[in-house]
Amino acid sequence: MNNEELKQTILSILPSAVFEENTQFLTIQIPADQIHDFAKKIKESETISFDYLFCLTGIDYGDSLGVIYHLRSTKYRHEIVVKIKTSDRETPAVDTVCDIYKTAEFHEREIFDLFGIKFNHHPDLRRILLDESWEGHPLRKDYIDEVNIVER
Amino acid sequence: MTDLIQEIEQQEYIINMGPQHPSTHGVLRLVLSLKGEIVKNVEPHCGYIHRGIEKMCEKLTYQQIIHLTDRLDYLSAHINNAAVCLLVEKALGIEVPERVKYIRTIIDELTRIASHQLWWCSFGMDLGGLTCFFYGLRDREHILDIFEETTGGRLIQSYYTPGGLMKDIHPNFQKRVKDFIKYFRKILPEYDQLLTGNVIMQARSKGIGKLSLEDAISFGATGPSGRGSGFACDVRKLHPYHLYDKVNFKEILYQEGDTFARYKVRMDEMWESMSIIEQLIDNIPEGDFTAKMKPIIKLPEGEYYQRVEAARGEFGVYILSKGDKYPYRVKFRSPNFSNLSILNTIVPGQKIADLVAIGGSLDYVIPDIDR
Amino acid sequence: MKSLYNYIKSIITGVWSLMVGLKVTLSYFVRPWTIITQQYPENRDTLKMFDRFKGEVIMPHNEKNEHKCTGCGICEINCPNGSIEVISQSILTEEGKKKRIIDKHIYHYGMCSFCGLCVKTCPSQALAFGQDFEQAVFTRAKLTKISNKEGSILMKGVE
Amino acid sequence: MDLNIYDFTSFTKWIDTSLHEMMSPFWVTACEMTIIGVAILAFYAVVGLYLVYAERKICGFMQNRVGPNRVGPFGFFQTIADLIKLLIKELVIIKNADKFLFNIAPFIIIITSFLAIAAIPFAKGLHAMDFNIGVLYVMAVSSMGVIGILLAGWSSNNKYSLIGAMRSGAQIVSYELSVGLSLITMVILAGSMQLSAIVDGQAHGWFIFKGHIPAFIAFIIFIIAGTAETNRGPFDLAEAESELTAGFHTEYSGIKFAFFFLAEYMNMFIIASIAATVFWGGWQPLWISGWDSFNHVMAWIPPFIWYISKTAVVIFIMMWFKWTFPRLRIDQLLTLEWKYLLPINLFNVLLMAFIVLKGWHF
Repeated sequence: MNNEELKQTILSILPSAVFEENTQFLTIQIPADQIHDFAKKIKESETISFDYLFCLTGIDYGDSLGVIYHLRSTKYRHEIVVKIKTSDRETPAVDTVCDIYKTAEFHEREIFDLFGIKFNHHPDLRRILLDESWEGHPLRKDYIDEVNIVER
Repeated sequence: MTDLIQEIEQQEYIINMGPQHPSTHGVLRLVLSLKGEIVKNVEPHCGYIHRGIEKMCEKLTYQQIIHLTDRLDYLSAHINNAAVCLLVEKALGIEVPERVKYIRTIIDELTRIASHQLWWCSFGMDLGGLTCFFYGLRDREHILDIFEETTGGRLIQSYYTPGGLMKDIHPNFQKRVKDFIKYFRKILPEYDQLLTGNVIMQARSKGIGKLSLEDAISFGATGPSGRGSGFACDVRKLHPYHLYDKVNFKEILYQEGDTFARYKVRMDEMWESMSIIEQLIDNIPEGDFTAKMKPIIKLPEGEYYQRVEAARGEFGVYILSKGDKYPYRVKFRSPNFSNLSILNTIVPGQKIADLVAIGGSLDYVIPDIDR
Repeated sequence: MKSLYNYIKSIITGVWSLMVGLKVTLSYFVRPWTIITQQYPENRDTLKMFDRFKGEVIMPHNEKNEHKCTGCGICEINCPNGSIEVISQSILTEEGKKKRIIDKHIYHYGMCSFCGLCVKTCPSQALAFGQDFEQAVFTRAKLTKISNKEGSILMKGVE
Repeated sequence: MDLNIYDFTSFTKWIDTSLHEMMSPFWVTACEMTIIGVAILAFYAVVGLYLVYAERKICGFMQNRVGPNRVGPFGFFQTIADLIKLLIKELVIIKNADKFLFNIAPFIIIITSFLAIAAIPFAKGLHAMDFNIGVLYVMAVSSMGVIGILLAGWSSNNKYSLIGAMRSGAQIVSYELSVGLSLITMVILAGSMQLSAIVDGQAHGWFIFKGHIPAFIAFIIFIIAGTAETNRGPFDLAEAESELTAGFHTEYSGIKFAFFFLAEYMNMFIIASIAATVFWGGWQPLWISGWDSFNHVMAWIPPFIWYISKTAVVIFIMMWFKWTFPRLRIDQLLTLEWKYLLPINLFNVLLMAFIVLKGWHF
């Protein structure tokens, strides 16, 4: 399935999806509260069947926080990138997809650890790389650590 | 009395395997709840050598990132470097010389063989056959010598650079590689005699730690761990980079999904890697060893993703550039991190000794998990 | 009967596979000349590292105690770990021009990760990799080295 | 046969009588015990140390490396240097450990391995005690070592140690059967349990040749089960360094650890000695019927050399096993015993009895 057909199929699943131009993969921006339903639909859909989440990235855009899902279909071998954004920097929360893609369990813990984005309904949301007593979320752009980060 | 027995039955016998333990291959901590010898639950605790490489990369230029990707999965250092280099080249639209592609393919495959050799010897050691360890390291030494002569380093080489290579290959390179292939083709059957055919080893690995195809895809278990379950995830076939679309090689797939299948995938991959090298080593074209690059690389604004097939699976780099000489966000999709998450699915119900064998067959490199 | 046949067969194949393994170890046991272990401290005189071996970053000096470093500081900029510090000073040359020359080229060996960017990017090829790997010291302070030798000057013809 | 030049019976008799002339019977006994104790202790130390050295050197060559080569020529004094290091190391006191049992466990292990040496005939007339139930005694004493392992694992207050000790318990209880049954096979052939009588019975042909098929099967089983009894690879589940770090002796340090270490090698030596004594004729030289001059040359080699070299061969085989095979899992270990070794062994005992009854042995 080429990107144009993929676009149409996705629009039929989620009409509010916004497509980005000039990107390596077909990139969609969707509202943060719809990610769980959307992921479930595109995985279970017979025609597109995105069953492999190969990269899950947290990102700090400065004014908002985002999560990027790189998805692939092992059956049809097409790929999309799904992006969600949340402007809440104090208590950001999105729905987990770890009941759909099991690999998300660890990757969401990592994003929670490094960006502080909470994933609702995650079975075991704890810090994974840093110590439990660590303060702050280091990969955020406004993170300050005067001891360990040496600016040059 | 029965109350007491019931109470004891309900208590969990919890053991910390690691962070200092011979078979976790580094500083990984596994919290096991046991019932006798049987593992009921395993919970990995990682992050003991988290160095914040993704954060550090945000303050480094693209050339400087290379020396950090070496330190992720140090056993497939060249392949990780290739991911960043390919990403930068793709973003800038640079076509690297043909010679570079040949050399990169050969060195990537040598890295894969060296990594699988180390995996083989440590897997043998996990099963208790210490002799494997020395045979594997002895043969890996030949590859490290080839690397040392050409790149100047043995483990952490930083040989690739965006646009090409640091230096041209050493004049002895081709001869040494051919000698090594000749030598290793003779030695590899010995590995089979010592360990693969061994009845104890087969009894300890067949049917142990079964990972179904659905789970492999859902967990994103790639590399030999995924291909042992029949998950066709070889990036070299799916998204060819370097010269992988021009050479003949098989994607090794086994359907069983157990420890032995993962073992066989790696053993067969060593043969495949050797055949890839043999196809290329005599045909390296003359030419430059690097494309013309500006001293300061600035990626155009945008998002880039590049994946390569590291020795342990799909290694991906995601870079968001805002047009500066530094990346805005770097994310490394490390194969081991995903492979680690399958542990709690395939281990419960197996014995402690099986956990060690499964851990050996998944072949963790802890710095790659912790980053 | 079939199960008894399988039972005996499993014993025989199992024992055979073990014998094959025993053959491998014994073959090495009786061939000690295949050992490739190097006797390190004894072979120091004959031990030669590869030319490209990255042991440390050095600044080669010729026999007249001249080096090629102009003190431009490009190595310092390119170093990802901050293991190079270039301290330069301005002097007046004989023609009365202001010129920057190097005072100290400080190399923090303990922080170096041997990425090779300093050697690669140096515009005057003043830096190179040394092959000395015996760098163990008792205090960390000794790991900080000064690359340019005492009283050395810039080589003629290098700008 | 002119074996008399190597007969130690008259020598020991002479010591006994001359001591009797000097002092009262009580002091004679005390004096003899001291002499034997010191002699065996010295033997123990030398054998223990050089078995460690031999193991490291053999495994080095099998693994295509040189092994110890720094202390002395070819690293000959390496183990002595190691012993000195272990002697001056700190004995770490474990918090919440059962102090008494923790301290006594290494001694139990080392004493049991010590006791077994007493019954082994090194040459004609050269053994501390000639029990008429020698085989039974050796088996009984050598299987007591598991008590030390269990105590060490239990009292260390360490979960790894406890698992290691429990594995060891299950393992030794099972494999004791195979050791016993394979020895019983040979006892049927020899018609005696007295070790000296067993050795004497092999003057014209070793039992492994005399008893042909069943004796050979019994020998194989004895080697396998004996390796398992000494907790050596591929049956080193009690230690299993890739699973349990060091198993039952995780918490031991310094000389207490050295005791475990030495005892392991001495147990190996004892198993090898029994194998050499029961199957390969102990100190008896090789004897082939009809080859008189050959037999004379063989008989000229001192019996102690025969004994030591036979033991060394068995020890080499056990080391060869350890450095080739991966470790078994605990359930496979028990399967091997109960589903393979034990039925074969029982069948073998019957076969041997039948052969002895019919007189089909040589």
